[in-house]
Amino acid sequence: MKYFDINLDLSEDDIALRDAARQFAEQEMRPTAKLLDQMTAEEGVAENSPLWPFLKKAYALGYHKILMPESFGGFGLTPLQVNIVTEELGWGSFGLSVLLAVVSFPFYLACTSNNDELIEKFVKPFCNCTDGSIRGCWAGTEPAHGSDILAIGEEFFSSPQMKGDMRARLDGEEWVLNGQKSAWVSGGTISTHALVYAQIDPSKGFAGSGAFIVPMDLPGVSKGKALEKMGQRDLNQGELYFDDVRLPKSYMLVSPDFHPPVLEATLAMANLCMASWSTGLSRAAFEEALNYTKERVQGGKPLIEHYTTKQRIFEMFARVETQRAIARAGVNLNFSISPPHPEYSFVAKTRSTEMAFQNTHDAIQLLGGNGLTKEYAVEKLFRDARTSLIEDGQNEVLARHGGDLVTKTYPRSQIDSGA
Amino acid sequence: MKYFDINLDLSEDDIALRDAARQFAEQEMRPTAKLLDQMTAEEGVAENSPLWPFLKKAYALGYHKILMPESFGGFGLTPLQVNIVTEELGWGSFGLSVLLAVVSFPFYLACTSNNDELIEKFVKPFCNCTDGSIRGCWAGTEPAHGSDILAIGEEFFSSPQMKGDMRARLDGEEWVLNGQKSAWVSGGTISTHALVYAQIDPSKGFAGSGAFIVPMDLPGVSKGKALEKMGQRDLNQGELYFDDVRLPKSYMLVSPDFHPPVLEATLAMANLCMASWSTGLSRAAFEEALNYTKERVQGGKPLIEHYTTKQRIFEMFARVETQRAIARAGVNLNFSISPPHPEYSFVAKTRSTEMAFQNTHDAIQLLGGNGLTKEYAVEKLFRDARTSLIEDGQNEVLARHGGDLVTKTYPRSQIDSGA
Amino acid sequence: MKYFDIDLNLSEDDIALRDAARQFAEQEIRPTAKLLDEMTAEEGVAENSPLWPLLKKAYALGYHKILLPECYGGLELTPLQVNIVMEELGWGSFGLGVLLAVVSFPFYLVSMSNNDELIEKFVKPFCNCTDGSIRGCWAITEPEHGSDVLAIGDECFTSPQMKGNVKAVLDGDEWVINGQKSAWVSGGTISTHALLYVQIDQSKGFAGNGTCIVPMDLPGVSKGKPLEKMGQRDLNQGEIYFDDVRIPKEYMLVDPDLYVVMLDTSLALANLCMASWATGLSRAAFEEAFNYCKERVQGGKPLIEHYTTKQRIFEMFARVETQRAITRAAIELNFNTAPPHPEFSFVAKTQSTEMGFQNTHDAIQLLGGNGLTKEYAVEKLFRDARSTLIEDGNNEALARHGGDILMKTYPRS
Amino acid sequence: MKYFDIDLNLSEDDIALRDAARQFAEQEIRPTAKLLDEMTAEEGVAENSPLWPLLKKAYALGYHKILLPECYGGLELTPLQVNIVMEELGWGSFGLGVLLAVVSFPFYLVSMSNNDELIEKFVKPFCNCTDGSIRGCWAITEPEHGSDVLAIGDECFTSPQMKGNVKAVLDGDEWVINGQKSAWVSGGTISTHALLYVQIDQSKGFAGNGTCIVPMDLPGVSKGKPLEKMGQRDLNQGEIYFDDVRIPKEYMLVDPDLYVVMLDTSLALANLCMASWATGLSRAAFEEAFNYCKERVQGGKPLIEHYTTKQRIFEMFARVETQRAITRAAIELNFNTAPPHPEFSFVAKTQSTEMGFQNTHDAIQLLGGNGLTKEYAVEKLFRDARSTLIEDGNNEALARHGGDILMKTYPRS
Repeated sequence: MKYFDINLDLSEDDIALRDAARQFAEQEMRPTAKLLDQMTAEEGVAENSPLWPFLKKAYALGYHKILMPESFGGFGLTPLQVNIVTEELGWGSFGLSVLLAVVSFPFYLACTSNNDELIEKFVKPFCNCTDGSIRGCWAGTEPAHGSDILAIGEEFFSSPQMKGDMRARLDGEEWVLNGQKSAWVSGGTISTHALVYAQIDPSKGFAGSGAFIVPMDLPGVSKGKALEKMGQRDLNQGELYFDDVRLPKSYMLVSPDFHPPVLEATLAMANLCMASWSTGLSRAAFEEALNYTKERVQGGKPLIEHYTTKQRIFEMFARVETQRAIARAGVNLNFSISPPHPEYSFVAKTRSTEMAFQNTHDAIQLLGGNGLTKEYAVEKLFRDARTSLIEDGQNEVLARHGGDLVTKTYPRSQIDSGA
Repeated sequence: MKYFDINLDLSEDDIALRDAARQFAEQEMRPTAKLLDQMTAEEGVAENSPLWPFLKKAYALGYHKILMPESFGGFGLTPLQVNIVTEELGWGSFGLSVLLAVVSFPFYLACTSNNDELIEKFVKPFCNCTDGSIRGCWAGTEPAHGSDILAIGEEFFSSPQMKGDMRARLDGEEWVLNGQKSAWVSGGTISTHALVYAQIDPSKGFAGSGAFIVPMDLPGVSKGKALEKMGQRDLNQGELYFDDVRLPKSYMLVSPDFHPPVLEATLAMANLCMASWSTGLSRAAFEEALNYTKERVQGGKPLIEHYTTKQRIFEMFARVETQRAIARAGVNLNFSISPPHPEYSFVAKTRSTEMAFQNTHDAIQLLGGNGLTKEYAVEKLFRDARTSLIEDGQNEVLARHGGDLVTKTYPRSQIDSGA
Repeated sequence: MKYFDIDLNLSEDDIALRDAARQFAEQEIRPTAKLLDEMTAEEGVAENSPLWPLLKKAYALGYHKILLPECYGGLELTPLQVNIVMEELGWGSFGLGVLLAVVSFPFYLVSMSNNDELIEKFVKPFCNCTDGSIRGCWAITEPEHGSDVLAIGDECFTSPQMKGNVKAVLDGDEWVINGQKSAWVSGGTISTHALLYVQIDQSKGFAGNGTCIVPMDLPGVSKGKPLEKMGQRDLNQGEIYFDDVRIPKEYMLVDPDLYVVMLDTSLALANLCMASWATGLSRAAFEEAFNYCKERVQGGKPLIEHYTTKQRIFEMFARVETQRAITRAAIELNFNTAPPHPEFSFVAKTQSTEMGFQNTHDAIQLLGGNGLTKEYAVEKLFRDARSTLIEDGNNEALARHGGDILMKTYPRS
Repeated sequence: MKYFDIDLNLSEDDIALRDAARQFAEQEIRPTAKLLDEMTAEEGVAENSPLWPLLKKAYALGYHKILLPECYGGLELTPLQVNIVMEELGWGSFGLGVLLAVVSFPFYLVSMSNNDELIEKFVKPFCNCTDGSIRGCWAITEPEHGSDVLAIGDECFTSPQMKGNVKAVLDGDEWVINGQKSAWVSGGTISTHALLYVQIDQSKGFAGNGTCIVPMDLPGVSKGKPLEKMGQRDLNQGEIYFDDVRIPKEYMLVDPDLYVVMLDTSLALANLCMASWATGLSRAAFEEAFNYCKERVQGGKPLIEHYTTKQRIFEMFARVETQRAITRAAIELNFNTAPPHPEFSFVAKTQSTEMGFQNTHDAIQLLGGNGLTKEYAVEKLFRDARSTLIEDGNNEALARHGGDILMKTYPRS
């Protein structure tokens, strides 16, 4: 369903991009997501899964390279356009949207390496890929640590007591990787390349980590099973194992010296995508509720004509608009400055996911029993939204980290922003 | 307004006590509380304040000794009766209810001393007092510490770094007290006797404290001004200062060895009073809203006949009933066993005060603009309820302390209870 | 996991009943519920489903007849005991808790009829059943009406414009029944008997309804497919169709004159069961979170040692205790009065289910990503709890109906 | 306290306006508001009240004519600038922020009338006023109707049963006005001119209303006492009575034909001011909590170093940013379109006031007992914020009205 954009200055390009994304979301994402949701996790990545034709179409249209710079073959969207397009994708499916973003993560970080060899070898082929055959994953999370590895502001982050599940050591001209990533690696079991974080200098705890690009066909790499979970079942996730995997020295994209700031910048970027996808998901729930209450008759008149319903429908609408406003404000800021101000991304992510969850909750309540059945879309939206409160940094962890930043920087000086 | 009691087994005594308390609350507490609310704090304790005749009536009826054991001249109520009566008082005024409880605190603790001299000297005269001339106060809080002094479960509680604002040292056969209590001492500036907590052994932090009964006419005692605050303005509070105040050795009611458990028991008892008063306050808000919505016409019919109003009125009713259920369950447990299980008191206090606050919030919303004016009761109820979320242990602090207890004791064995 | 009961006066019988129910819940209900949750709805009622052995064990122990009077072979527990046992069953599985109650609904209503013939024919065999072969269902919800059928206080309830989806017409000594019940009939597709709500006199709207018992093997009865849904997947639900189904006149247990009061009574009773199960479900979520936080290490120490965690664990504990307190208070009232005061049942149901849902929500948050996987119990608890906010009268509808009662009766004498 | 603006494109003008408004808010508005808060309502408008010097300074700086067009002497800020300045004023005091807006309401409406004579007579003198001596008020609310008068989407709004409390009848070239406005008229008892809403054609209910400007020195006008209330005590409010008050025909600025669209427009405009002030109020609460937590030591270290505090501080910060984002988005829309899309203004107002209230609530909780005393600012902020949930359309009524618009227009093209 279309929506009225509160921004009166949208360009024709903006509108064209939005409409194309909406069409893709409606015609390709939604049907695929529904099928995947009802399969087992293994079936969802089997040879005959609808995931593969979907990815092919997505890559052909370039939706895998939204975040990539134009100079290397990426889309080159404005910050506003990133928000607009990702919202539409999130409307189609939150899980598939995440997948279309994480496939680019190793390549996105490789761009920043300024290493021509890596760009030629990895980045350009990815940007030129039109069949979905090159797929990255984001191998951050570890089984023993949960959100610990994102807890940049906390003392223990740089404590030598924090032993990573994944280690890297330099052996001559090669890095040797050993260890394991948890079942929460998005895109993990179907990836051809991984962005792997590994501990290099354990005396610095997680602050002694670095990031690597790892082709998944190297000897010693193996993958676990696809994870079974409640929501975002269309997003492949699963464990990765590394047993004496050897990489050229140049495959280290981020050294320990830069790890905390780059991790923070990555999180700031990813959180804004979460905020935009959540806006889309939330709007989907709103639309389902609006349409249902217009048709469903109760007490002799359509539900929507009851005062309580009007009030509730408005609350849902209000959340969608508020989500979009804060997501855009965050995107416009943090996609324009470097380094970003992460606390604004956390504002957008935590607000938007909470409101989206509330909207799916309300949508079920308005649909009543029907909202609980597999015949209507809202129960999937609810499960997907529940997941987003934990995804990409649990909201409480982000709030604590954000509080730490606010404590240290508030009020930031305007001049910092580079305006 | 009367209410239907969900308990079908109330005795005639229970009912008589309830009806008497309701009459007192309606005819004496409410009018006095309204007057005091609109005076300055100083005026409220001046010679011609309506507080004094009110206290005289309350003492004559025995409402100052609800918590006192029958053997020393107290009321000897059953746990259920304590709940019933305190709820009615809370309905009359939360602030005055607190006052009628704290006046007994030094004497309540003196009962447990098993020291006949103290009982003859302090307890019996208090129980026999019918004119309000003997008034205790609860001198726990300190300016530099806030809820720290209640944080029994936290490590810092027994850390030598915690320096009390109030110290006691033994000098021969006398205790010498020096220091200050904060402006939050309930009944402080009008008290004749104080229950004072003072640090004796600083090497144990607050765990090295003890409790004393202090006649306020001793040399070296002085009082601050009555505190100006937003809610519960009818509850006198203010600072106390102690400058080389000397007490007989026997006036120490609780030694450091027993301080943490006795403090916890006191808190467990006081929290259950809070839960019961909150039930009454919440019911008062519910009644105001119910009566208003029955009379106020909107859109051509009484507010109550709108579906949204019915729904909201029911939510308010539901909270009152739930508050009473959990408050009673807590009272029935912890007024029957010794030592009490404090976490159940914290359950009752935190739930009940949160729901009461929500009810006053909803009451204002239902009354609309009128709810904000001094002509209707709800704005005072709202201010009073807001206070209760912090009073007698901030709810977050109680939750953390309760979580600590749950962590260590859950599930408690049934045999512990003495059943 | 055991819990400390705040009631110091539990009898030995109470404790024995609780411990037995807990054991059954832990050893039988939980494993079965987990299996059923992961099957399709069809598989869950197929011949080789683990549902059947579970029902056999439950019936053998008498858990199908908790609500029935002792004189006809029922358990006839005290109100407190009903609460205690139901809470344990809900701890095991909310969905199976519901199923074990609805199987008795037609027989429960017959037991109140004072008709010896019907009691011999229906109630006693059900009470004596030890193999799960006699199963009732609660056939009230209709495809076009949702919570309308429960909206006793609303104007529409008595409006002649309200056309029921199932109608009964008297033809001599028999009622002839036609129409359809919605997919939300609990126990519907596996039932042998239905407690069926039908419209008799449309001029009174839904106030012109009646309630009858219908053996499901009568000609003209057919059943839909089991419903696929998000939560309580272990609770069979599905449509029932009636095509010129004929029942003897005396099978109409409640006529329009008594219909409204009986509906309120049923709702008051069922809501108290909901509140009890929700307490158990909520306690299960609390226990999962509690145990996880004791084991899981974060930032170098167990989660439970972080202050925020303690605070959250306490909030969850507080909700369980509050749910139990209000549920027991209401059950002591409404299982001892006739007719009951429905608003108190609505208080218990709405408060308890909201708090139960919040506890499952918090449990997931405390478990983090693990809370979302199928390896841990909490994601099922969350889906189950979400259903309770709508089940047996959605909470907003109950609140409106409750508000209507308050407008008319508060304060009751 | 300054804040970082998430908008990277602020112009130098924007920044200069903001800094000037902040300075005025800090040095003039806050101290005056604190004094007024502690006086009785009567004292607050007595001759020696600090209100009068404040108004004089505010008028001298032009803060009374923010909304007025430049061609008549107004400030005519850009939509973004209106938001920026209003937020700073709301930071200073919500109540005085409201007062400085309502004083312009009658003149604002006249400025849209294209009637040169009225503009000369009313608008220009107001814009040129530098001593606070010309003051409008917004006389819409009625004693018997509450939010009925705003309930445009409800059936009752157009029902002939709705009898206005103030009526106007045409008598030759004059309107004759009789009746009473409620105690909620902002600026009422100190006004020199009223923007008055009157019922002209009762057969259309409130849709038969009109809006006129009434000089308050006309025969037959009288005023009630200033209202005593919990919050926003620095905002004068009170009843106005009309007894055969006669105004020239052309003083009726809006007739029934245009009434509904103008009412929606006014509401859309006023709601955006509310949202902006609420952002400022919310930021004030955040700052108070932030500064307190940096200084207050608990358990041996500053509060702010506890994880729970950081989390809470972040939540408060997040609300302020979110309030500002949605408010600006809506103001950019509705100050640039005619007629406006009211539902977007309602979004901004309801979300912003709810979050503002929550922030003051959290601020008290973080300050603990101190948050309840008159020595700290937060208890006033809390009382002020509570009023905003009802002010200018209570939030539930706005939501219902908004839902009605959505039902009819979503998605707008």
